[in-house]
Amino acid sequence: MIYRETGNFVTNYFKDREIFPLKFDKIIVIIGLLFLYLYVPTTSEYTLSAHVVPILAVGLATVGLNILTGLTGQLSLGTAGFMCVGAFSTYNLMLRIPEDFMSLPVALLFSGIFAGLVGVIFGLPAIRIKGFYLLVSTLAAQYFVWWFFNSYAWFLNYETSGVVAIPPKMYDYWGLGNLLGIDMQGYPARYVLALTVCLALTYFAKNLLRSNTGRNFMSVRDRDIAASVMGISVPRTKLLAFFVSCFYCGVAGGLYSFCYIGNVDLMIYEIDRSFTILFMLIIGGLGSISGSWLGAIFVYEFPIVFTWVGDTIFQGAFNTAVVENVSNMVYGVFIIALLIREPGGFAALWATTKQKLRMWPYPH
Amino acid sequence: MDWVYLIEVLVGGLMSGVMYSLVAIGFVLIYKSSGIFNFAQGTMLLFASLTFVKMTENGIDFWTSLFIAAGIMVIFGIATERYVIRPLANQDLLALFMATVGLATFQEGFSQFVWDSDVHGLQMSKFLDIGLLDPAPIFMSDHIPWLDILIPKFDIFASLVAGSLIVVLAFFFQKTKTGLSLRAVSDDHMAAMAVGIPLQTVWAVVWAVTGVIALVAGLLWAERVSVSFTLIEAVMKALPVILIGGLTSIPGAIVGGLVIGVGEKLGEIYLADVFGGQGIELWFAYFMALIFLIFRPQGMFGEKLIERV
Amino acid sequence: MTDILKVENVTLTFGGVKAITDISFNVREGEICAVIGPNGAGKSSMLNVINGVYLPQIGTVTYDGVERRTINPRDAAIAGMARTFQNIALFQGMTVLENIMTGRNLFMKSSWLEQGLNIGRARKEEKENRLAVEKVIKFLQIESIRKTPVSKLPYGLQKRVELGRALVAEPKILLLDEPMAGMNLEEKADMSCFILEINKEQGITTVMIEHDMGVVMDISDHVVVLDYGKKIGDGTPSEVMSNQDVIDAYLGVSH
Amino acid sequence: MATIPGLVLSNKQKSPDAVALRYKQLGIWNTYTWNDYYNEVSVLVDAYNKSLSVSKGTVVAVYGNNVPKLIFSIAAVQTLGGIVALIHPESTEGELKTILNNSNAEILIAEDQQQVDTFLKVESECNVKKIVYLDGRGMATYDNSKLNSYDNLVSEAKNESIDSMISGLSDNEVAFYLFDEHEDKIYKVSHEAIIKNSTKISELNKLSQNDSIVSYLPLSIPTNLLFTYITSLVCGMSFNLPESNQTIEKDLQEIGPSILYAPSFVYKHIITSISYRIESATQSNYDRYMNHYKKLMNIYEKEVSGNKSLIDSIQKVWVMLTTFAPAKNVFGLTNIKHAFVSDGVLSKVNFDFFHAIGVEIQHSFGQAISCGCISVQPDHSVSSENVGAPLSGTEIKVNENSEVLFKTDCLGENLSGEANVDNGWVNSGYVGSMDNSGNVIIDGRTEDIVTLKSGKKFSPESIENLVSCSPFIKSTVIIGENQDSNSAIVIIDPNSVNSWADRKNIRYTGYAELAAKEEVRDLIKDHIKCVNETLDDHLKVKRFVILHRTLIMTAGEVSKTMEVMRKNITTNLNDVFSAFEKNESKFTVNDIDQLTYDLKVNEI
Repeated sequence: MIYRETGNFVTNYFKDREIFPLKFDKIIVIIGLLFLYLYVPTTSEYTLSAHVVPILAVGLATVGLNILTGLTGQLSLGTAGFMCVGAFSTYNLMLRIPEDFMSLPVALLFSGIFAGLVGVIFGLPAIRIKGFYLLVSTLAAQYFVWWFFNSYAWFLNYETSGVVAIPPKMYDYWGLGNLLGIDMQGYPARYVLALTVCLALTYFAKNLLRSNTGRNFMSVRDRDIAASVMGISVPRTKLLAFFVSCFYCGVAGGLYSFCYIGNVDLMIYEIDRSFTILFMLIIGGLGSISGSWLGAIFVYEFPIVFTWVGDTIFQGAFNTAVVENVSNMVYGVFIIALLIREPGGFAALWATTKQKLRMWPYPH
Repeated sequence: MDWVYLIEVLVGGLMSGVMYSLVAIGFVLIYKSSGIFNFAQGTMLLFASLTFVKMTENGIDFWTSLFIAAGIMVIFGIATERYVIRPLANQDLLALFMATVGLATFQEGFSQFVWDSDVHGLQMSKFLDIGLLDPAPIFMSDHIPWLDILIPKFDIFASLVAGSLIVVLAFFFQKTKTGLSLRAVSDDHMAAMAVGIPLQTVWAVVWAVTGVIALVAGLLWAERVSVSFTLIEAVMKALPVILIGGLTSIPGAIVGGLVIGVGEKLGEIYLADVFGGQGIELWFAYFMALIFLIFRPQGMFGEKLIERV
Repeated sequence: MTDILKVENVTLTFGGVKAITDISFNVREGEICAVIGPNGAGKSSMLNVINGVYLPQIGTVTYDGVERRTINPRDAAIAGMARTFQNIALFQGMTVLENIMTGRNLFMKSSWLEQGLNIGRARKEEKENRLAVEKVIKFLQIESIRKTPVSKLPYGLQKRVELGRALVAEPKILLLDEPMAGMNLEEKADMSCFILEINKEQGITTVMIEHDMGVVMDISDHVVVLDYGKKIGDGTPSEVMSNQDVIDAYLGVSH
Repeated sequence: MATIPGLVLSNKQKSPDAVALRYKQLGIWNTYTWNDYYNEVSVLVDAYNKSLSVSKGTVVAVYGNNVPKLIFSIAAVQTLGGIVALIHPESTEGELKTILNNSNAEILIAEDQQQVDTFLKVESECNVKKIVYLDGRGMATYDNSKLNSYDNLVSEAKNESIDSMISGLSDNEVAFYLFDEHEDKIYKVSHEAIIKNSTKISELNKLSQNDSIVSYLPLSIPTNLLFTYITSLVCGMSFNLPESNQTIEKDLQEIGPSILYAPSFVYKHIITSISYRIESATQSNYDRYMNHYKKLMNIYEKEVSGNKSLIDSIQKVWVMLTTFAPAKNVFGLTNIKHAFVSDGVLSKVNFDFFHAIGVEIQHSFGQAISCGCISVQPDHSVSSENVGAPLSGTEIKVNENSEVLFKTDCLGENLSGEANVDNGWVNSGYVGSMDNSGNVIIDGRTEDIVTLKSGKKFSPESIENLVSCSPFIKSTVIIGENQDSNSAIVIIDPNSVNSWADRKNIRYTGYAELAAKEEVRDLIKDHIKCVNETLDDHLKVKRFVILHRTLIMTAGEVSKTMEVMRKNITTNLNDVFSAFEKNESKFTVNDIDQLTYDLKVNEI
């Protein structure tokens, strides 16, 4: 209804490849960016710490899983493991390399690369093993990584409690704190860092998706024999998908520890988290970057909203166990219902709505 | 080397392998008949045993509880086929897998929502008066005189149950009409439909049977580890088992279970030091499966795929 | 004219079942060679051996002067072989444009980092290869569906898109597995025209499996007849049609 | 006054970087500025001069769809003083031969293989010495010394200034030979005449350089030539060419032109398209749409009669915003300021609908001899019947036989020299009348007039128009000559009837079967009954047949602008006519495809 495509024509192939081809979309994007950068940091610390930052972290991991599972068709249950690698790498890079050479954004980048390399190692079997059989490799990654960091206390700086708090100085990178006169450990600063990283990596993923690499990923997913007949190296493509995907998970792990909870804790990278992220992916829609974000928002926010409803309407009738169980039931129902009605998840629902709006009032 | 100790370890491994196999059989049944990788197997265990335990806790006697729990699992299996699997019949296998992940999540929430999230103990010796299940702490190993080794009595009981379950299943598939239809379906869906086998009925039966197997497996697992959320992890343990076994083969599930069970135990004893830490059984099974699959991607008894193009 | 492809004494078995038995034939550069034969004659297997999808137990394939027993499908593609499949093997999750773009993947030299950042070489390549793809789209007259997901297309158009995906790779030799199967008369006529034009105007050698004898007789320069995995005829269309073995095979004389 | 190449030159001098031409090819809109346009033409001038020796008076036949190469060729040939004979790309061999021979064309510029093949069939009977083809696809093996590739010609040519050649042209030289398929005659049209005619239209409607127009019909249609090609040159506006016939709808939407020109059948097609799209909507959506449609038409009626209330205005804004503005967007009509209609008029319902949603439909009337236009409706016209008032410099009157005569300062000339001009007054070949405000009403062609047994005369086209206004009917042929009452051959529209049938769960396999369905017959019957209520007794349609196929352009059954060509239909479907004469209720047609079809006559 609001979409006005008349008069929107492309005169070269660059324009035809734009992510937001319509003027209307571009305006919305600019308004959205202004909102995210100027308004959101001024909201309460609670909003940032309980809603926005954690969604950014898990959403990024969902995008990562999407690259591997949604785009390349390689099923993975090791997401939390790769996040764990990212979180521990970031911490250790910050801890062990002199401040002059290391800063949080750089550490995040390198821990992404570490996680990516670990991903490649566990992705190697994918060259020979196909389909569900590959689950065993990603599960091995999940359990091995967890066990590894649990067994070697060096990585936690010999902290016996299994949790290590992140020292405030680690947040102060590039002297920005003094320069801008802000508290870099405060949530607004953490949020801006997380947001910038997420936007940059989302843009990167979107670019990959519409380039040769993305098409190679999808061709391996859709028909690997045809892909190899087209000259695509299937093993290389799969390993690249593992690397990129795990890079994202690694960075997401770093963000989760540093920007959200403020400590490095092994317990949050158990297999449940891999599943939560898988739910986000399925509900959001496989193969769609924006879907991953929608899925992350839904899965993360549902229990919070449900608790809130319980607190305000039913005078706190729902204890945590009820919230958790109901949430699980709702996720399950959503996953099944979406798979039956709209296998593309929220992203497909959104795309259909958009298409309907474009063709409105006609059905096609 | 202490041979007796080794044999004890091996036997112990075999016994826990049996436990894995019990979970794996349910997996294989469903995979074989419909190609669905049923991730909800673990939550079915939880749901079945929780249902049973809650009934016995409320004073219903053992056999009635067992019967009702089995009935509930059958209904649940049929409902799953009708409302989850059938509407997704033409989707690809990944989507079906995802659906079972959804089913698992739902079931996990549902069973704990309907019953509760507490940890329940289950002592079958309270109900069953079999010599093998003395009221004495059953994990205390018993001396088997002629071999001169110690084996927990419960493990023997579990093996017997598993063995009889397999015999019953074998009979079911070899002799009954439904069983035969199921074998036909697993060979070729299209051909089975063409000769008039009602695919959906067969699937419903399979899901119902799987539900009952889940009950049996659930009770035995619960006896060992208690009835709680941790039962779901049984499915994680069963994964390498069925993958080594080869997804489509019941003998594969059993052999795979034994291999993993024994391998894990041996690994824990002989390799833990190499890795400088305890608890390598957390991941050792997966590595075993992984290395195995690299050499034989279709698993031990799985069918080799010739991709037609 | 030289032989671009030489198949020599190829035997292929699947677990004891012989799909192809001792087959030899040559394909000359620039010709349209049709491989015909009843169902199960081993035609598709033959094509799969040529571009390395199946590995024959015995025999060699000499392509472009290089003799080898096995080849990896990817190396075959790099060496200039492109093909279509009997049961359309398009990438169902992608649009027509994206599908055909995958055919250009060997021309994309930029790294994934450049592509992810959408800078320099990656942007340029995307543009240049898009142009090549658009030319093929125009050639196959599928402009109106370029942004349609292939899964929504009717069968005949999917076949056309698949041909486009093979063609855009600028192959030296094109292997077509039943390009006209399941098409109506009009679609067949279009497809025949496309194949002829590809062959005559772009000079691409074409090996084609086809059932429709009318089409085969019309457009091919050379026909190889297979039956039960063995070669029973080889020659020009008219020679093959007068061959008694071929007539028997087609009229179903019992073996 | 200017010449056509002169317009190119002056546009280039005035605004060299403004967009002259856009052509969608290979997925993107390729843009030519006036500067590019001029350069293309000057290279071609050199090429055509050297290789084809086109010179003053050379007749060059241009045979094809609108593609830039063809557009540039027109200006290039005329720069050299040549005359361009335009030929429709779907022309049959016979028509091609007639035009080539009568115009004495020496050179043929053909678009692609299809046109070259058609020509080669009649080659031996024509005097064409050289052929230029624009797209060489599929012709690699052709061995004919007359054939030249456009690209080869151009690659050997130089880009030299053609300013002096252009200024040396005289504007009263012949620019085009236009073919009138109704009369089967060719008319000579000078630069001056056609440019002057176009200037009148653009001045009347205040068209400017900022407007844009999409041209998707061949320029051989005289009205199309005038309204799109010449007018874009006169105003310096952008002239947009779609990618292919299958992508017109999408391309139209992408460009979003401000001027639309089309023969009436195109508008009818849009209506049909709207109808079949909405037919496949969900019930609630369908009802809401229909409800809005009724409201809109209601408000429009009040608007016309001048008693629109404030509530109506608010309601209209709402209805437009939620339904019809998006609908216009879907069809690319959002930016339309003027929508010119030629070759027939829209029925009242459709005319009103377009006006109600803000698409200013303006009927026009013109032929090859009158350079495409003698009258056009002004903006905000409310009558669907007339075709507007005479343009300036034009007079129109109706003689005692109801025939429309006109006098214009932009007149073409019959190539064969036969004059049907009497004291400046030209017979248009149409019957009609003038209304009180001086607007012309066209009833139909003179030779089509039907005389019933009762002796009453009428023009069948007006009834055909009424019957065809249903979105389910593609066209209608009224038969009544020497009979008691009128009968109709109805051709259903496959698209809209298909989706209607899907909605009603009617099963069928093809067009012929669908056309024979009882339900479809009832649908048509109900519609004709409605139409009958508005007709005088003697004009009522009493019987009808639903034809088993659509009318075929290449068999000459419809004109290039989809008007019914009665003469050829009478020959091709003779069986239908005789069935009506003999009062049969069932009969068999031996059709031109050598097959037979059983049809039923339905009484009303």
